[in-house]
Amino acid sequence: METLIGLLVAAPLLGAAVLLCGGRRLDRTGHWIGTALAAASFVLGAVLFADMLGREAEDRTLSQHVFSWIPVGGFQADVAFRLDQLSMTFVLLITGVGTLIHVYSIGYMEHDERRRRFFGYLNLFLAAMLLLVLADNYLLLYAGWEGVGLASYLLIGFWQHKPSAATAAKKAFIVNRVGDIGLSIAIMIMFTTFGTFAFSPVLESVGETSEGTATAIGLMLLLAACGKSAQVPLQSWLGDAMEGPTPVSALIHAATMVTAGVYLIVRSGAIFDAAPAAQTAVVTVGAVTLLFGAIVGCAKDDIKKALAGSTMSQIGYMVLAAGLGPIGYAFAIMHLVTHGFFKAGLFLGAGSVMHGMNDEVDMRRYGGLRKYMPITFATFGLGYLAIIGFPGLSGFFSKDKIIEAAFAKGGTEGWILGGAALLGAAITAFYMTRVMLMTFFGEERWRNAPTPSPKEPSVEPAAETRGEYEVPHPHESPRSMTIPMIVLAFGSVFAGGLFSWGEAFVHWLEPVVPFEHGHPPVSALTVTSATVVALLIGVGAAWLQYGRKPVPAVAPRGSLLTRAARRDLLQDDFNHVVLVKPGEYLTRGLVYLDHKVVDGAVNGTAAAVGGLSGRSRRIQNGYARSYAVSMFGGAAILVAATLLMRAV
Amino acid sequence: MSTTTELTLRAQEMVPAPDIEYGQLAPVLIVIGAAVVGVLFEAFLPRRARYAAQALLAGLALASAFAAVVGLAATGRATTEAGLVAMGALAVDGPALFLQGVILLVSLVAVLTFAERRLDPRAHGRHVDSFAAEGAAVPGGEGEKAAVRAGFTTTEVYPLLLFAVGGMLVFPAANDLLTLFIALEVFSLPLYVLCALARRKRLMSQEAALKYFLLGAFSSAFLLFGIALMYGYAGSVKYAEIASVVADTNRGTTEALAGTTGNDVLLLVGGALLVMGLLFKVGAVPFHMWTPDVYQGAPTPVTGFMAAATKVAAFGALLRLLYVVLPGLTWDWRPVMWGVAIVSMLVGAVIAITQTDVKRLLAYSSIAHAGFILAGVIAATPSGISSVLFYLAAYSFVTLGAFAVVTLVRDAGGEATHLSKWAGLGRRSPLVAAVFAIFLLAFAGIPMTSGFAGKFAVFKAAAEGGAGALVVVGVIASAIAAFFYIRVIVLMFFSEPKVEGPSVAVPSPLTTTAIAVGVAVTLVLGVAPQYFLDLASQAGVFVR
Amino acid sequence: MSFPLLTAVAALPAIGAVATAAVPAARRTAAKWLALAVSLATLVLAAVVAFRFDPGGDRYQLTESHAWIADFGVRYELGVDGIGVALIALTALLVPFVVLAGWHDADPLEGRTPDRRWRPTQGFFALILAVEAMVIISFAATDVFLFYVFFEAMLIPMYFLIGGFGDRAGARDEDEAAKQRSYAAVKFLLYNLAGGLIMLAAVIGLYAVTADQLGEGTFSLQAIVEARQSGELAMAQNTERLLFLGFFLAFAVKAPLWPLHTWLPNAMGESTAPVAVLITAVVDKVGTFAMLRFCLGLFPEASAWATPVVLVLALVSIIYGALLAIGQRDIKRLIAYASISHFGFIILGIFAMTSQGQGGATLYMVNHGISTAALMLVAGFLISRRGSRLIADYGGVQKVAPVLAGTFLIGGLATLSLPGLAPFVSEFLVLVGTFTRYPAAGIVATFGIVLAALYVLVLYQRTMTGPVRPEVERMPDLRKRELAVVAPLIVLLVFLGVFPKPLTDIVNPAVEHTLSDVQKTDPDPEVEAAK
Amino acid sequence: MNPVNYLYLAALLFTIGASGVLLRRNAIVVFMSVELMLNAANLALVAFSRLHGNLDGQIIAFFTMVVAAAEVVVGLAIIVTIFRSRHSASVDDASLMKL
Repeated sequence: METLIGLLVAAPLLGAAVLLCGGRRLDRTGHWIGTALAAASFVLGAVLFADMLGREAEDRTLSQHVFSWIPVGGFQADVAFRLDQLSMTFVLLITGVGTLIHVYSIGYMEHDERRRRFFGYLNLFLAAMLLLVLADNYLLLYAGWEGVGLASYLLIGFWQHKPSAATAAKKAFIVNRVGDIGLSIAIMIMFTTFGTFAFSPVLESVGETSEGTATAIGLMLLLAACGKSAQVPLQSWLGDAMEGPTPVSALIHAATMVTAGVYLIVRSGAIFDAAPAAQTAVVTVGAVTLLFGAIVGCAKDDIKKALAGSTMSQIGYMVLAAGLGPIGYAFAIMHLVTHGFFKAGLFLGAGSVMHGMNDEVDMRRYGGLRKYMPITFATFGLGYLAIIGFPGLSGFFSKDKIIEAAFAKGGTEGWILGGAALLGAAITAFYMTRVMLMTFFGEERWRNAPTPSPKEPSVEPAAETRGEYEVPHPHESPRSMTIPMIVLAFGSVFAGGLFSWGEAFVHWLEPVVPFEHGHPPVSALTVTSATVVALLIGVGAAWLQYGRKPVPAVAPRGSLLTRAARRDLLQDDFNHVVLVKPGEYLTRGLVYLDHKVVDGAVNGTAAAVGGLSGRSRRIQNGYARSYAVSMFGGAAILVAATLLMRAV
Repeated sequence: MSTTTELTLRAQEMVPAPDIEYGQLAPVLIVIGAAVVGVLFEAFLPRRARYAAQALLAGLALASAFAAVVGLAATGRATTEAGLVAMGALAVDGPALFLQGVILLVSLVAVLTFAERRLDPRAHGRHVDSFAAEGAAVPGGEGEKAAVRAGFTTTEVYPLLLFAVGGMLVFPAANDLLTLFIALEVFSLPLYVLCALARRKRLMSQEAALKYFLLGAFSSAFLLFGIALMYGYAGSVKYAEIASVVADTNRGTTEALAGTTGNDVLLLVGGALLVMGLLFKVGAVPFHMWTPDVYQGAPTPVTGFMAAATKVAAFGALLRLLYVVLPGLTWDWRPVMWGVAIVSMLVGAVIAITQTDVKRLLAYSSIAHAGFILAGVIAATPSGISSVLFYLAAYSFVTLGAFAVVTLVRDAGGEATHLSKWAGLGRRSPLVAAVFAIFLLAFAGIPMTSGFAGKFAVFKAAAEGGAGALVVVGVIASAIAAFFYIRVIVLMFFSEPKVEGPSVAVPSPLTTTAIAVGVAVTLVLGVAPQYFLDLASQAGVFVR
Repeated sequence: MSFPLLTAVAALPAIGAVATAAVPAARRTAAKWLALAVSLATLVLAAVVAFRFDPGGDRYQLTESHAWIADFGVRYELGVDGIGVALIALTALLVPFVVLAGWHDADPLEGRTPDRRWRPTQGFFALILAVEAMVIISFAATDVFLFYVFFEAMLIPMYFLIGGFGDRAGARDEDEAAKQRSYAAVKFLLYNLAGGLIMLAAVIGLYAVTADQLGEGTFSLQAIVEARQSGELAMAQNTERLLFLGFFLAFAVKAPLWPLHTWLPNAMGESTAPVAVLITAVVDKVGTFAMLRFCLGLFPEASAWATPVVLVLALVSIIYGALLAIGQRDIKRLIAYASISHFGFIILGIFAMTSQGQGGATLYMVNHGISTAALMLVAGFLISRRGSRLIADYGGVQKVAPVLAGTFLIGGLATLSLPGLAPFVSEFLVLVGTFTRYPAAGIVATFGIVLAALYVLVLYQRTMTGPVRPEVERMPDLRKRELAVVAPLIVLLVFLGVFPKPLTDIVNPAVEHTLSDVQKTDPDPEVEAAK
Repeated sequence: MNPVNYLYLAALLFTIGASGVLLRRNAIVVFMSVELMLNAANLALVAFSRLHGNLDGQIIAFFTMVVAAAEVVVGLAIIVTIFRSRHSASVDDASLMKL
């Protein structure tokens, strides 16, 4: 059974290798190969899952040592896998959603001449992501961590001919690298402290080290998580990452990769438990991000960017939960899984809309689409209900538990966190309703040619602004696209209930993820009611603004906050002013310095010797008598020096 | 009858015939004898036959003298049987024989370049060599044209060369101050004349001769005055006796000695002036100023010979003087020599950077090299002696080879010595450029060349002798010097050839052989120097 | 007496060089094939060396020892430890690719009648082989003098390679290009020569010290190390430090370490891509190798004394090199500055004095060789197509030449140490090894990986992505010969990234020996974790 | 007899000779000054010879004279040639080669 774990990673990896090295001859079959291998991986996962269910709860961890990777002295890095309930959850999510999105992409990317490569990258992503969650030590996890980063880079920049896509891809990779510093340093501290960086020994002996060390590791891990999961302050890349094809946004930037940070924190729970300060940092990051993402989500007119803001915000919930300790870990993962379903579904829905709308992404150019795309509307709607936490649907169960746990944190902290989470729930309801209304309801704004925004002219005028506007013909997407959406919609509806049935999910995870019941200062029912109220307020507010009155096809100027939120709350401007510009000046300055000072010193020395030479050769003036003077003087000096030596 | 025999007998009693070890003096005698024969050739042989006869004579004489040196060394004269000959005037010991051997080989190769007659275009249907048709004729005047038309050649250069070689052979072996002085003059005077005999650029050649002569005479006056003071101090001109007086062993044996030896000023000033005379010949700063001008003006084969052989002879004499006569004064001369070595290395290297003429460049290079060799001299240890011997052997062949290559690069005005004309030589004549590059790299002291082995040897000796700082200065000077050697290589290989650039003359086997010997010695001494190092270290003991 | 394997590995390319140079002017292609064959044969011999080497055996194996210059205490002593084996293998491995990549670099320019005697093609390949021979000897030498000789001598063929066979991309103005080229060559030579001469002073000093204390001067590394350990040889503190500095300076120039680095961008920028690879991937490794073998082995105490300063310089190199790489406008100079950053890592690892640091540094030398070769050679192919080295002259190449772009990206990813590719293994080892002893240094160095991402991805973005520029529209994709150069390198990068164990197994014992030379052991972990 | 006086005289002559070399332009005069320096040395040699009571110094003096004669031969030859080509015996005029 253990050997299957390796195969789990190997199958998509093989797919990536074959597709990327295979060349043009695989253009016709490539997407099938890719999908088949993803599905194979899912089947393997399912087999392993069945096997795992067949064993005792305490006996469910499988491990496989494949080979010794980097053995140098005390540094022993192995390629070894560990499949326990936590990683199993991820394996199923990744391969399941992954396979669905492969299927979806067959239709979505049908007309792209580089579809084979796209599937290669997708397979590469699956392999890396599986490596990340299956690794039994931090270094191998790091390999997977960077591997998904690479896949993300390749996929965001898949349409490389678009400068914006290439820039977004680069930005994603680099911001992630900043986070990776954290993971590297965390591993280094672990190795220095424990002499190892495998999960079990580190997590088991973390209590023996000082709190300071644990805090340092925890903070570094948090930094890593911030990068990968787009948490403040490393969140800026996620919005831009929407430049990638929509299936990518669904799989990588919604369902799986971006949640890796949550996985990391939950996996390293023992470290955070030993470091309260780090935990505080985690919850702070989570709370800030959930609000940040939500606010950004409210202001975006680009459907994918609105969803990206939402993703950021929802992961904020997860991080918040993960920072709460044993009262939150399981819920973080639970929300992660349900979010995987509904957010993937939402993105696929968005992709479907775009597919039918000539790749238009501006929601102000949508409206009234429910008639034209019923399946998309239905699945998207279910996803919408799930994400806002409509009672009974997946999101309700998982999000409500997190809000409860936040209150259960206790003290002022608990109130602040709980309040933030509640506020977030309200805003979530607002912006998701806004998306829903703008896309599927209201007038059909796409029928008229757009008036170009006077304020922010786009860099490249699109076809429509050049006066050749072609009215789109919204239509439902092919079955290869709708089926995955339907499947995901099922997940969005039922997963939450299923997991919460007798706390099934919590108990499933309990052997690896410690669990405690939180005790909120008010009753659970109160919290739930408050959540529902918040939800209603949000929906209502959105309806007031976008449902009752027509949506302007051109964005109004908006309030200061709206304008800031449109610019991602000025995060890029901040980075630009604080990092990019000074960095440019520094680089330019250093280039100058290198040329003028470092190199200049060398060239200067050479020039000085040359100058000395040019001047001293003039002594050789061609007159024999002056040569004689030199000799005479030399003789005098020689004599004088000799005498002087004796005198001294 | 009876009176004559009686007279003879009495004369024999009164004037004891000196013991002359002709066998051990053979190398010198052969060379000087051949020189005299050469003069007779000039007098009696028809003009047409002179060139061949003189060249052959010189070659044979040098070869057999070298054989004699080898023979002497083989019979242990360099080591166990070393001793003084000719009433103590000359030493036959390791350093002397080693240096004589080097001088003879260098001269032999130099004769090849002297005899080269294919480089210049033919004049009136006859091959011509590098020397003026008639040295006394006014440059460009009627007399000269007539001489050229008549096919005159200055075959006197061969006897002159032989006389110079004779002097050089004696110079490092001289074991008293008189012999030293005479040897100096014997090899200097022919060189002055040789310098004046260039076929092309005669004004420069004559100027070189004038400068060399005046400054040479000036320096020998200093040397002579130094000899006088030294003699005044020690009451003798024999090295061994001076050394023992300096070392206090027989101070005050006579009243006069007691008077003079009390006055160290005589000794110190005399010693300084003596050393100065020798430093002039080796071209050390500040007595170096003649070198660039003379090297540039003299006919290139003469420059090559002079640069190589004079340096060997002069350093030989300097070594003997410092190690045999003045060991008691080591503490006095060492600091002074430190200074001379340092300024020689630095001045030579620095000024060379901006030179534009190949011959002047090599002249400054030779000044820097004099500094390097002085570093070995200063070591004042047996390994110092042997390292200097080795360096001299290595350096002289590189120099000779380099100047031989210079003779090949020509344009309408003769040798194209201006560096700008060497641009792109590597494209036109890769082989010649590569050979010259090897010589330059050897000068620069790049490993695998004799220059490196030599430099390593002297620096090692200096370091062991406690002159670590000198090594550091030497290294810095080497780095500076590397710059201009490299510059020439850049010019040859990486610059585009000029359209009107010079051409490389195809030499006869004579020059080819000379260059080939230079390359061979450079590489062999660079890669497998052990045999020669052994030779030098066996030879590194002076007889006293 | 066994077969002198090490001599053979070095002699083969040397003989090959002479033979290649002797090929007549008209038979250019024959010279190329000859050079390729010789380099491949050398690779085979190097592989034999690697297989004959027993990691569990003596420290130095396949030793040869012959009298050479007794007067200087010099012997012809060869022997390899794991580090030497790894680097000899790297050298032998890269040269065939260099030859293949430079196949047309020394062809006579079109439209110019080739001179009968001027044989640049023959010369080019002969010089490459000569460099290979000298580098291999340097890696195998256990006699300081022998090492020094080849350390210096290899400058000459390198010099001709840089100055004589410039990048044709800059040939818009032939005169200007030639001037730049010869400036670069002279700078390379003078810098290295100056370093080497300072080392010469130290080499002589070493002789003087050994002669003084052991009675007889020696340059044998093993003899000196043994004498030190037995207490027979006790250098005075100041002497040791001065000698160390003499050696270190030469190696730091070669490596190159900030602020002695400025020759590298010129040299790499002006030379052809294969020669640039030869410089940075092969020749420069001699510098870092020598730090490990000679600086630490001969002067352990001085090494410890200098460690803080060296570490700081290494860190400056890492960050400074990366920042300057970001600021470059010329592809090859960018790669050069990236290399400076990487050499900073190598030196950092060496002077961290931990088994991870030094093991990592050794792997780094190998991996950096392969990754830079991949990146630089592809960059060379790119440049040769467009005839410009300026990043700004490219754009959208990915669309027209996807394979070229893909391989370029992989080379770039290796340069930024992506896990799964070989450089990650070494870089992480260096970081960890440094961190365990010097946490602050480890953290600072870690920032290098962000900057690496920046310069690699910016380069990739500007050249390969975006709209297709009209100038690159007709750019052909990689040709078969070019693919044959790049593909094996990429395979190696992946293989060594996933399974570096064969290499670490060879290197580890050697690193342990080196650490015992400097009498250092790895710091113990604070908590003995439950295994 | 006080030999020191002769020595002073010799030194004086030597210095005068040297000054002549340094100060005079005419090659012949320069050369004569060199001869004066040689003779100064001769004087010192003879004086010391007398002092030490051996003949070495006097012998050297004879040799010096011969050498000086030889130098005259070579020197005058060179000077005359150069005079014929340049119509000037000034040392300073012969300065083609410099720097």
